Amino acid sequence: MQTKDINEQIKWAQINKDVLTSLENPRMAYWVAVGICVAMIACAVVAEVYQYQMGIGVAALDWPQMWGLYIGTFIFWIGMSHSGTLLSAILHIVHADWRKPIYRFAEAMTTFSLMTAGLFPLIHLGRIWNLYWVLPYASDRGVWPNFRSPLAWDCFAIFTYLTSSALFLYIGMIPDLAICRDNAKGWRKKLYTVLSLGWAGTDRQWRHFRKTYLLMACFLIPLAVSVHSIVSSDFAMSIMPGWHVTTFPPYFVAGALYSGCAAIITLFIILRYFFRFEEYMTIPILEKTCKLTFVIAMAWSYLNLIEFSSVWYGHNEVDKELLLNKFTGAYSPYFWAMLFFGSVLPFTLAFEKLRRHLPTMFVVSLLLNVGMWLERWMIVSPTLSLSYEPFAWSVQWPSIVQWAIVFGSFGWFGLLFLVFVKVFPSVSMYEVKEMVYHRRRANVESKAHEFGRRSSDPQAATGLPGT
Amino acid sequence: MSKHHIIGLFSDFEQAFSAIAEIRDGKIPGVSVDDVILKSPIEHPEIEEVLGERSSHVPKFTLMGAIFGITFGFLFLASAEATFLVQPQGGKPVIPLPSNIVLTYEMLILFGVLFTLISFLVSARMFFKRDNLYSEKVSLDQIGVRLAVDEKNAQALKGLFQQHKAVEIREEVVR
Amino acid sequence: MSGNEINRRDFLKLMGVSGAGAALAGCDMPSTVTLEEGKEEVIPYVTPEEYVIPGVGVWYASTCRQCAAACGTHNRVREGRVLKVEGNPGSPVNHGKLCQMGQAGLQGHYNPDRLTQPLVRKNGALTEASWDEALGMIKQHAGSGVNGGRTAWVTGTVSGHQAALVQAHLDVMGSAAHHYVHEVVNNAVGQAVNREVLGEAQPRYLFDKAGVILSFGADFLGAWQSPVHFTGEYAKFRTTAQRGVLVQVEPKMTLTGANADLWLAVRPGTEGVVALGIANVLLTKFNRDGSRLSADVRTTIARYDFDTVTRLSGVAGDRIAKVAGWLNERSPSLVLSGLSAEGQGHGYDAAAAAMLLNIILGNVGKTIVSGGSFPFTHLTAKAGNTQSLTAFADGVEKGGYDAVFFYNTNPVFTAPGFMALGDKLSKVPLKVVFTNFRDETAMRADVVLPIHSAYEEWGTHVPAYQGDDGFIGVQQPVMEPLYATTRGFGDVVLDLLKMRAADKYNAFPDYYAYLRKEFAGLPADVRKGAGEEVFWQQALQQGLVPVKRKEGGALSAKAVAVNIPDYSQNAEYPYHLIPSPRLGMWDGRHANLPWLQESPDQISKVVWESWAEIHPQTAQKLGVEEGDYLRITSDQGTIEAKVYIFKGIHPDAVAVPLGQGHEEYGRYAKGRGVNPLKILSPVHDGKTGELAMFGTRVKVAKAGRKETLVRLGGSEAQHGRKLVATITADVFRRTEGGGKDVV
Amino acid sequence: MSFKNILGDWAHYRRGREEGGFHNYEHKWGMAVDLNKCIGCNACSIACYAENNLAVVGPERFAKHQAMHWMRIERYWDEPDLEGEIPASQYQEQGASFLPMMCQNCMSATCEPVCPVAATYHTPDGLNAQVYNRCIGSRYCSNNCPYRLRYFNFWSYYESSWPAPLHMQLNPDLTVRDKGVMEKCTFCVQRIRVAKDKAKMEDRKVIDGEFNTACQQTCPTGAIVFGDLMNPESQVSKMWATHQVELGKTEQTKQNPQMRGYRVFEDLNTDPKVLYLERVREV
Repeated sequence: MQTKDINEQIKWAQINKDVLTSLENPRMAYWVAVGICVAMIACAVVAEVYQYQMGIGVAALDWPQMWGLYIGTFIFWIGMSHSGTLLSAILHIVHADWRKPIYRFAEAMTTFSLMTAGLFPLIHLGRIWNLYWVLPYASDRGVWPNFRSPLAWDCFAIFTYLTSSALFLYIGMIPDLAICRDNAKGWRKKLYTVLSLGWAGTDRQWRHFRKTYLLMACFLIPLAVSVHSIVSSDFAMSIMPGWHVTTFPPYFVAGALYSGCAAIITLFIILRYFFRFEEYMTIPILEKTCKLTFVIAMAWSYLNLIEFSSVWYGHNEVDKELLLNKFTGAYSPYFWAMLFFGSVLPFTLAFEKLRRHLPTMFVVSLLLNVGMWLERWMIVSPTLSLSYEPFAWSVQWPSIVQWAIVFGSFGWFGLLFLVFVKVFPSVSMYEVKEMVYHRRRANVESKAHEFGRRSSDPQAATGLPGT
Repeated sequence: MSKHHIIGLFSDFEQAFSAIAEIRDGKIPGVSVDDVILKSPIEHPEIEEVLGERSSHVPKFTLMGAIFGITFGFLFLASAEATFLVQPQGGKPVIPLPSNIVLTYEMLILFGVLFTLISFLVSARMFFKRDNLYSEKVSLDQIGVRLAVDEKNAQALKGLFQQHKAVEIREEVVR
Repeated sequence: MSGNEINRRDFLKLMGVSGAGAALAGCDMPSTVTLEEGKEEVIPYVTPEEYVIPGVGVWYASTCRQCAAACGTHNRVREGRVLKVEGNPGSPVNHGKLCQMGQAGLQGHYNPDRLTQPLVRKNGALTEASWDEALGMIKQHAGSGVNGGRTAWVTGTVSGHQAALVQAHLDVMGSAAHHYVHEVVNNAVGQAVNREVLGEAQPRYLFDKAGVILSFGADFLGAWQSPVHFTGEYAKFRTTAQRGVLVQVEPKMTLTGANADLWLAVRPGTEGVVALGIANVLLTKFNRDGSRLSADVRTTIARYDFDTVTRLSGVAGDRIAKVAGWLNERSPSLVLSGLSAEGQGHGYDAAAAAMLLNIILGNVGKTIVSGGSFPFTHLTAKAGNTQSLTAFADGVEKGGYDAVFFYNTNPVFTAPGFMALGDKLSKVPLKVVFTNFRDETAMRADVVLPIHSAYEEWGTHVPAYQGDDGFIGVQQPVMEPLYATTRGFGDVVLDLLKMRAADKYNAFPDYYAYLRKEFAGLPADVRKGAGEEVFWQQALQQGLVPVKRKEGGALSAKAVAVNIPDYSQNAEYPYHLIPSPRLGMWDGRHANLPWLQESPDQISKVVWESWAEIHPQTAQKLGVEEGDYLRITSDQGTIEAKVYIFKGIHPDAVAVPLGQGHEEYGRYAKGRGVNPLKILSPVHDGKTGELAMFGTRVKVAKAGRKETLVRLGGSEAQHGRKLVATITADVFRRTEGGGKDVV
Repeated sequence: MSFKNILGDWAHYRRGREEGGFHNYEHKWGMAVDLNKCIGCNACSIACYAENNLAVVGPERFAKHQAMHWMRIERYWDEPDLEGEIPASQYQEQGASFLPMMCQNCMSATCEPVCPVAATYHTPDGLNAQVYNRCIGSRYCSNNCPYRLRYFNFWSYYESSWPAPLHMQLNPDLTVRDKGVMEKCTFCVQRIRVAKDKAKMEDRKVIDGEFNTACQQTCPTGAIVFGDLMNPESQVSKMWATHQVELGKTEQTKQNPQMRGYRVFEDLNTDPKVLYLERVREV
């Protein structure tokens, strides 16, 4: 049974080779996947054009159910994006080096899910063609966005987050791009030459690189937290029962990390399987991710309980009513499903046997995300359907148009990701090298300690794997 | 008077370090350890041991960026709100601090990140053309030690490199 | 003299043309009007009229034609279009207020389905024709040959000079007696009782004097006689120092019932029983003076003790006692009877029973006073009912008519199914319909004459229930006719008259001239000494001519014998069908007005369709829930409607509102819902012979289909929120006693 | 953004901070609805359709709750338990509870701060204005309105709702809203506008009762009263005074708690400007 995160004896050249081959000549399965994604996007595009022509009515949104799946899915994708930040930034700062083989695609996920999330506020607008009015540009009429509105905050936050995480991803990739450059031919050569910004691996570059990467990581963590807090304030800032909840920011952040980690597990398994990354995306690393996910799942469940109990012991009858309705009313199947997927299912992650069984983990991770998606929907819709004004109560289910667009968003995300894994190394080569290097060094030192030898003793330090 | 640019590629870090160590001890006249340019496939802090402390200005820029973000952010929002005469109605202040703090915070991070990036690109000498002595091996698994010496010292340096089991030595003469 | 008038008319003409353009410019629809398309003239004024400022509305007084109540209106005209109708504060009927029907009248005027060309039947099919052709056709049939009572007019409630002209036409056709006035929503039986008991068909009710109003199915806030007027009276009644108490006794909750302090559900047809029960309590428990009642009446009353009443009507004894108590202590009171009580085989007796209470409680003369008599009898409203339609149908059956003229009514739709009026009409060689729309009757006519809408033509109206003072309501064209090819009703009738009595009527070029002459002919005390022109202008400005009513003497109060048959179960048809009229659709005449279609029913909040109201118990028994289709079968036929379940109806009753189920009548009405009138059984009131609208027994069953009932509103309970808070009347009397805030 | 403006508004800003808000209103248009008189007949609602160019959406869309009635009459079946009440029965013995609901034009409206483009804001008239041209249809305002009194144009209605010549009835004083725009009761702002202009031309204040809203005008029982709450002489402020209800409170302190006045959801601190007078029932 594999216990080490990674095999230190692996040759560096091997690392380069393995990863670089993952960029080349895509197999049939890849093109099929691309095809599927494009088809899904097509559905969404058709639906959106139709909605644009006819008006929001085609989405079967109504009075008072004004937001529905669009905003729910928006939160879902925003949440998804937090995983990358967690894995690369937080774990980087705490020197958890097992992140190294897997953080790259996690960061890519961050960027792409943000690019997906950003679409939904646009799609759900009644007059999308006036979208730019939300941007703070100086107009000669002296009209500005309403900076009091959480929606305006959203657009600041998302813009910042998208920029920063994209840069973070890119900066971290430069040395690998240099490797690609040195091994690529044709258009790829040109592309990588430009992208690697003339990286030569000099000590100066490495020095500044280290600082920059660290600083960015430091920025990204509070940013990620603030972004989802702001998204949560779309609801927490309102006065609606079930929305006006103080615990929403942490609740949202927890949920975000949760769905993000689950998504990482999914992609982890997919990549490991298709790109034969067994050497790098090893079971122990998966286990660590699973444990992390489990912890977050528990935190999320806890915050759920907090919310329920604060409603229960609070004095707002309307809130209580709404909560009871979630438990028993029209939405209850989905609500219970959410609780099951979110709080019960993660216990599979607690068992080593299951954790190490990839198919199980694959299914589980998918279901966890289904649960998290339901959570977002259960935050948005019940409050809209049943709030203060009983005469306005109505439960309306989303129309095919809404579903199509939500469905398509997964295609869009998938397509971006597929393109990414074929153009950019989805495993960070230089960091895996570091990992290998440092781990072996550590071993050597411990050995040396045993034999009371100098660590730099040629015999002890048996050169580099390359030779 | 021509300069000889010499790079030695080592497959063993220890060797490379000891070579540098000897340079530092002045085995080669006319060059100091500060002239040494090390090229390596991975980033490793141990290098400080032999190369000696080399500072980075990136954090300063970051700080500047953050401060700029805060000031610009708040002023921008405040002035925008002050000129947006619709907003004060409904018994609300012209410039609402809570929401501005939230937005300023985002601005802080945005500009912090941007400044950091710029300072990195500048101080890490990115966009520079790689010299002819650059070897793909460096991005793979070898470590390069590069020095520019006078003609008379070139041989000594090569000797040093060989003595330390350099895998390959390249030389370029600049007139 | 008329120069001024002509001036006004052609300014209307100018504006009428320009109005369209301005309108479209106004409502930002560039897609539908552009100069390139040249659809409309967008330049507003060729030569601006004095006193007309673009963008500023001009108000013209007129009279509402949406129901027989003849409310006074002020019509806002801007750039030649009438935009908004509001009540005329000077009108004794509505005091400046309007109901939703009055507000929605405009949509009849601007309706996309307006009939614009005369139609004549050529080899079976109605085809567009010119006016000359149409009138020619009438001339050849009804012009000369016809005589001796072979002509008939079937109209809705018609009054004023139109009534006079119609009568004149009948006279010249020698068919004086053949004017049949048909109204589904009528008060015929009640008036018969009034005539018998009080000696006056239409007394005045003084709501504000009453401490209690006990209403047996009289929906005076909704579909009764004069909705807006009685609603205003109700407001007074509720805000007086004593703050009146309203008790409603009926099988299905009407709008009035929904506002009652105590709403009592009775088994359909047993309102009279409850009345007698209350009378019994009053006489025995409270020793009210029954001396004015004949012995046999008192014995009848004595039969109705609590148990009997409860057994028959299903109304609990304590409720009877409570109501009796209120009536006793809050004297004087007012007891009314309405459709659901009177529309029975023994409707007359039920109404009489209600009237007994008025006598016992001594309300006659206090809250029920003489309405006086209107001096100009030829202008008074001819009260409509269904009985007259029956008579007409019989006449047609016997082939008694060569020519029939329909105006302001749609009997083919409103006639009960068993009458088969539509088919019978085929026996009439010439059927002329004056209408604005292709309604059911028009589609069976031989000649259809498109008349002006209510906002385009002249007219005068005298409401049946006049409120505080008598008056002649003036109706004037407030805008240029939308279509050059429609004509005023009066103008056409004058033409008809000229066919027969040219010498007499050639003097009048048009109806306007006729009216001018008639007004000039009004006695000086009405004109208050004003000169002809001045008086006319005053009339136009005020929208009415005040007319002193001749004081009627004190009302008699002779109790009539009441004989209410015991309630009998019907094994085959256990339920009662209640074809409930409602404010809005009324009898169905407003089904083509989208606003009213979309305006939720006050009780069930359903829109755009028919529904069947049943009690939760019934629903349980039938195993249906909201939205399930209910199959309702009488001996005359079957209808199906979605179920609405609420506690405002007696378990033995199933109520289907009137108004829907049109087969013609334009895009908004056609093919929507069902018409309960079509399955009414031929039950008639024993005494008056009026159709017993509520006397039909039906059997109901779950049809199996189910759709969402299109209804406004989610939860129908307040869930503890303070949305509508309620306090007791005692508190109200203490705090505000006497309506400080009366508007 | 001129620097002058910033300095200029700084004074406002300071003042706002000191007085806890921006206060120099010209009017505060408000309403009072007497539920003792309201019979739920819908006349006000239709008057509103006629005055404000409201779209008729048709049964299918009505079923999807997409109707545009700015003035809706709510009808509740639950009966209050008043002391000394006769034992409950299987019937709806106390009738229905009708509640005319129009935009409450809250003084601290929850819809205003959440609009990302400030398409809804508070006018110096104390009105809660909706700027159709500015609206981008994020629908946040509706979601944050506890009364659910904002209606969204889910479709383009003008072809379907006003087939010629019905469009000739449209009131030129205000627009027809296109798809993607939020709309709501405006207290007939076009009438207010006219009245104010007239007053200005005649160099006087607006007289109470010189104009009225469409719903108030037509209400057959006169249950609706509209006017300026800043004018102590106006009928509406008198009613507010009589029933001891004041603006700016989340809980009214009445000398006589039996006075009927109350505001719906006033405990949410929306500070609505519509006063309701409790329904009255004999027991």
